[in-house]
Amino acid sequence: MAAELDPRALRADFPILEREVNGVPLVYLDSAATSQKPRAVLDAMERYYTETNANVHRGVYALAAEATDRYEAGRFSVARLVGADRRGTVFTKNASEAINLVAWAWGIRNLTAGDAIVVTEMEHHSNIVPWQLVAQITGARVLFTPVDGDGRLDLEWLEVTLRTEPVRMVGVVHVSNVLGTINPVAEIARMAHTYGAKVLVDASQSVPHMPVRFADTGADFMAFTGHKMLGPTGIGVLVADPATLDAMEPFLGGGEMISDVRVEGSTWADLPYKFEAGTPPIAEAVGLGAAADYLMDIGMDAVRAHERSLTAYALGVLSEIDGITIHGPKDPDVRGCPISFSLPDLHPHDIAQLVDRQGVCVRAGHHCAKPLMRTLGVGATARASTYLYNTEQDIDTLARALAEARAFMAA
Amino acid sequence: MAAELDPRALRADFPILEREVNGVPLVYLDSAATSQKPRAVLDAMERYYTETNANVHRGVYALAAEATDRYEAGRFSVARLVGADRRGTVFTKNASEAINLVAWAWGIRNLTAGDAIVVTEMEHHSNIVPWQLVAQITGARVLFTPVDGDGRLDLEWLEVTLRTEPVRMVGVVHVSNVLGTINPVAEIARMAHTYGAKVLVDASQSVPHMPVRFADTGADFMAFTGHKMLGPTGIGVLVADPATLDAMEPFLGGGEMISDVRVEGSTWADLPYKFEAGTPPIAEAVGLGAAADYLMDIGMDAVRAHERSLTAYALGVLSEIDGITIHGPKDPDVRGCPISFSLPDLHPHDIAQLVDRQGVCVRAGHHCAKPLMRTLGVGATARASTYLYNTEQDIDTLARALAEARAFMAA
Amino acid sequence: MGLEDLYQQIILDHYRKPRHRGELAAPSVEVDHNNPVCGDQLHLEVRLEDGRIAEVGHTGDGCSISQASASMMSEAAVGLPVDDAMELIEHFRLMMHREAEPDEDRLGDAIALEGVAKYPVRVKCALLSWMALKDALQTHTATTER
Amino acid sequence: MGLEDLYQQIILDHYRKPRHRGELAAPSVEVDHNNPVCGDQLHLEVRLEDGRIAEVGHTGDGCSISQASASMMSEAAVGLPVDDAMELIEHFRLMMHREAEPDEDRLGDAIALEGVAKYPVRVKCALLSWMALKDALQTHTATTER
Ligand SMILES: Cc1ncc(COP(=O)(O)O)c(C=O)c1O
Ligand SMILES: Cc1ncc(COP(=O)(O)O)c(C=O)c1O
Repeated sequence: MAAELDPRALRADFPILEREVNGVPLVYLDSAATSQKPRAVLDAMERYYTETNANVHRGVYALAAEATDRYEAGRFSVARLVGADRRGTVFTKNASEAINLVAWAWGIRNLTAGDAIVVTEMEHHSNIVPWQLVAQITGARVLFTPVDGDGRLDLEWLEVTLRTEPVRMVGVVHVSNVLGTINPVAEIARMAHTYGAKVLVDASQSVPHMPVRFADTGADFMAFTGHKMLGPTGIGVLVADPATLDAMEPFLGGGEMISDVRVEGSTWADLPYKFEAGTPPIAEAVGLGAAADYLMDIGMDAVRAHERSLTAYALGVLSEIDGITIHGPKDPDVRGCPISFSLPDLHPHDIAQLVDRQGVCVRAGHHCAKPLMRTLGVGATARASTYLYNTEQDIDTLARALAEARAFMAA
Repeated sequence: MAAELDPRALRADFPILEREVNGVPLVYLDSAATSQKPRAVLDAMERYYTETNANVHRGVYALAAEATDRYEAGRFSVARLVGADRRGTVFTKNASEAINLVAWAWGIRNLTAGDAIVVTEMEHHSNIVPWQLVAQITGARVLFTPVDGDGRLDLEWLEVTLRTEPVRMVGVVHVSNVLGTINPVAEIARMAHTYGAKVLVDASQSVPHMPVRFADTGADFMAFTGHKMLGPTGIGVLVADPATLDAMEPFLGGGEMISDVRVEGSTWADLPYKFEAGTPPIAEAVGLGAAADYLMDIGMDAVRAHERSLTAYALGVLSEIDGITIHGPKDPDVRGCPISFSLPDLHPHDIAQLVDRQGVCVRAGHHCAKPLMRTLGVGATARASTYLYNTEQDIDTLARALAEARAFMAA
Repeated sequence: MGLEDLYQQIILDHYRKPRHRGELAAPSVEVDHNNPVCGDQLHLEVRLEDGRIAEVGHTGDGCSISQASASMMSEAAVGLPVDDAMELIEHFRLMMHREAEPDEDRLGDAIALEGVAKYPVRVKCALLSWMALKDALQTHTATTER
Repeated sequence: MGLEDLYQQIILDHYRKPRHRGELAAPSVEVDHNNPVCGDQLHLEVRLEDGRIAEVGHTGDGCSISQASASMMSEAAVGLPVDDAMELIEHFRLMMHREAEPDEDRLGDAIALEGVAKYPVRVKCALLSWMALKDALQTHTATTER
């Protein structure tokens, strides 16, 4: 049984939360866009730069060996957080690059004209556009699994499509960054595998917030991003079975990823290096490792329990607002913490601008999910999203700020 | 006339240089692999994370606007350092990704079977392997400009090849990371353009060390990397004329780089965002901007003058070592600061290991330039490389450590 | 910087009671513009008569700034010769990028949008209807000249 | 951790005066291995007789560790039945990854390479000749069985 998490105690670890905005304390409710960073993460990077900064791998001198150790320790922590093999844990620059890696390295060589790639209407652009680009080059088609009125995927459509179309890849988001929906990725993976399609799970919004074991997702590939899980910008992760990666040609070429380079052609380094071209995000891996350690210390069960209860509270508070539409599932058991909503009399941009006056940070826009916006029939939504440092008081402040925004615009 | 640079004063800005290794002070002579970072860079990133961390672009609230401002200010500084248009200054994860961007986005769509891509025998793997990968897919061929005994490119070969082969792209390193050779990139660009080929200059070893104006290189594309120019890991730069980039399809797909995403297809954001998919290296751009500012404050003329004189000193001291072979040009006016050398009785690995005992960090290996190693007829070299924080005393320590290493192995 | 700059009473007034909202009976030209970043949508219709803007009608969805701006733009544009309107659009654009001193005589109520320039993400909202008008005028010129 | 661990006298001795260096008159099998990371190159020849390693010869270029290791490996291997040699190779590999207690009786002088395990970048240098021997023995078995 996971220990309970005390957000008030944890807040002390996050220097930025002491900051004021417009003369009032910061109420950060945009962690789905990017999370704040604890001291432990900032310090790990600072120590790296001031104690052992050197280029990794192949350096003989002590400094380089230390740098390599810390870099690989970062990988080890990240792999442990999601139960992955370290050889199958590849560092990229963000989740988007991780998905592009698969789309280009696997897609360019394996897709042919007429093949189908299935994504969903609730995907983030990062799991749509790479496939469109590769489809354009290979002649493959991108199909979109519909989303129903409760913000759930139409699995029947998916089953029919898998049965009747030459589907080679299914890309699906684990937790929607707009609707909060937790998708049944293991079930989807089972379906896809039955029909010989590969599966890529975009875990950008799940890995930071709940226990995720790569094996349990059933996916062939899993992508997530450092900056949303208490880590730095400039680093993302692709997880896959080493055998899957071994069977693939590399994506980016350069230093580090080769075994030998000859005028006639080159051979590749062992995993995971084959997919890490050039100087990797070294300090960032150290920082992300510290973030993974921090999360494991707290326990992902405790993180999820806290956020489930905070989401339940937020759904309760927000649903009492007159005329509000909350998009996505209403049951906190089947959703993560992003909560998107619309008000009839306030455009999302005005919401975000006006609550900012109370120090409240929420996001307004399409959240990089324009196809979903069209399905929802809106141009944009406002979105509040929490993390382990948020409290019920933050939700109350949001509700109060929304009421004031309304009054201001109506005055 | 540039003010002179005082390395002893500058050293105080670099916390790691106070460190000891094996009980002796650190003598860092591996800046060609990665540079150390001044306080100003570390502090800029720390401030970013503790004051304004938020995802950039499109955030309405004040924190997001501040984050965007600092990110774009970083771009502005970097663009100013090399005289580039900010719309043509694209942030990538490293120099390797910048080159891959061109190889994939431009190459996949513009190269056809039989086309030739010319690189040089002294290229870093990062300017070879991406072309080999894209050649493999498109049926193009990669040709290598030979390097002569003095470490200079055979421009006659290049001229003949341009005249007789369907060359579409010439990739050339500005300053060799092994030989130190400063290549006549403007002349090469003129030749290539005469025959309708595009030119990519790998400026990873020049931009950190000497004044480089993008327009003066004559190149269509220029790549360099943050961590070698006092900046953080996790960021690199591609510079090009905006018109050149406008004519290209994007490379990585995802958030930030779109204008609209529809089920039927997508349209792209304005430059430079079209080529920056996903959450960019935000803190890294802030850090790199601070590095560019730091370099501009000192003045790149002063940096070059210091390193030219230090290189002259080092060439003098090292050439007195019995039996040493120094690879590359001997004239400090036509070379940058990486100095590769071989000793008849000490393998490079043993050199690096043994001088480390004196706190001296030099690199041993192929320096990601295996084709060049074959041309030089060696398996590996030892390489000492300096930067603005190095002094003549550091060179003396290296010479002493080499003598002791020799004595140790001979004892 | 206070939000009152951004949300001046006059802006809120145009937002709540948009002028020239609706469709025209006989538009000379119509265009659809949207701001893909925030989802604002605008349908703009213009009737031209003797080289002047005789009527403007706008419909669509958007935030207070984009809606108010469309209303103010319509007020400022009606009655202007096409050339003057094009100049005014450029003047407004420069004001939004803080590259011109605003001229109240020409801008009318739209001068109140000056404060938006301090909020870069909102500048596109304010510009939407003005860029749509520019497009409409250019489209019309191009079609009639052909 | 002192460098003396890495550069023990016995290692330097094998480096300076490598045993079994050279080519064989009548090798049963020969292989070329190199360490692409550092450029070490090794040509290894083995003569087998009655299922035993009768003779070993090595030539090539490399750092002190890889050269000394080839010399020590040759000493340890000569005279061993193929199966025992394969076991010894695995034992050496485990020692280099700190997964086995070294057995001096079997390793001979090669036990001095234990200290290399502390220098991960150098482990490949030490392993080069042993992996070459493994490859040679396997190649020979595969060819003769066919
Ligand atoms: C000449 C040259 N080009 C390219 C690179 C690659 O830079 P990065 O590893 O940051 O991609 C390097 C450094 O390793 C280099 O020295
Ligand atoms: C669901 C989802 N997928 C992918 C991404 C892309 O992550 P990044 O921008 O770090 O590449 C995000 C965040 O923006 C996201 O929410």
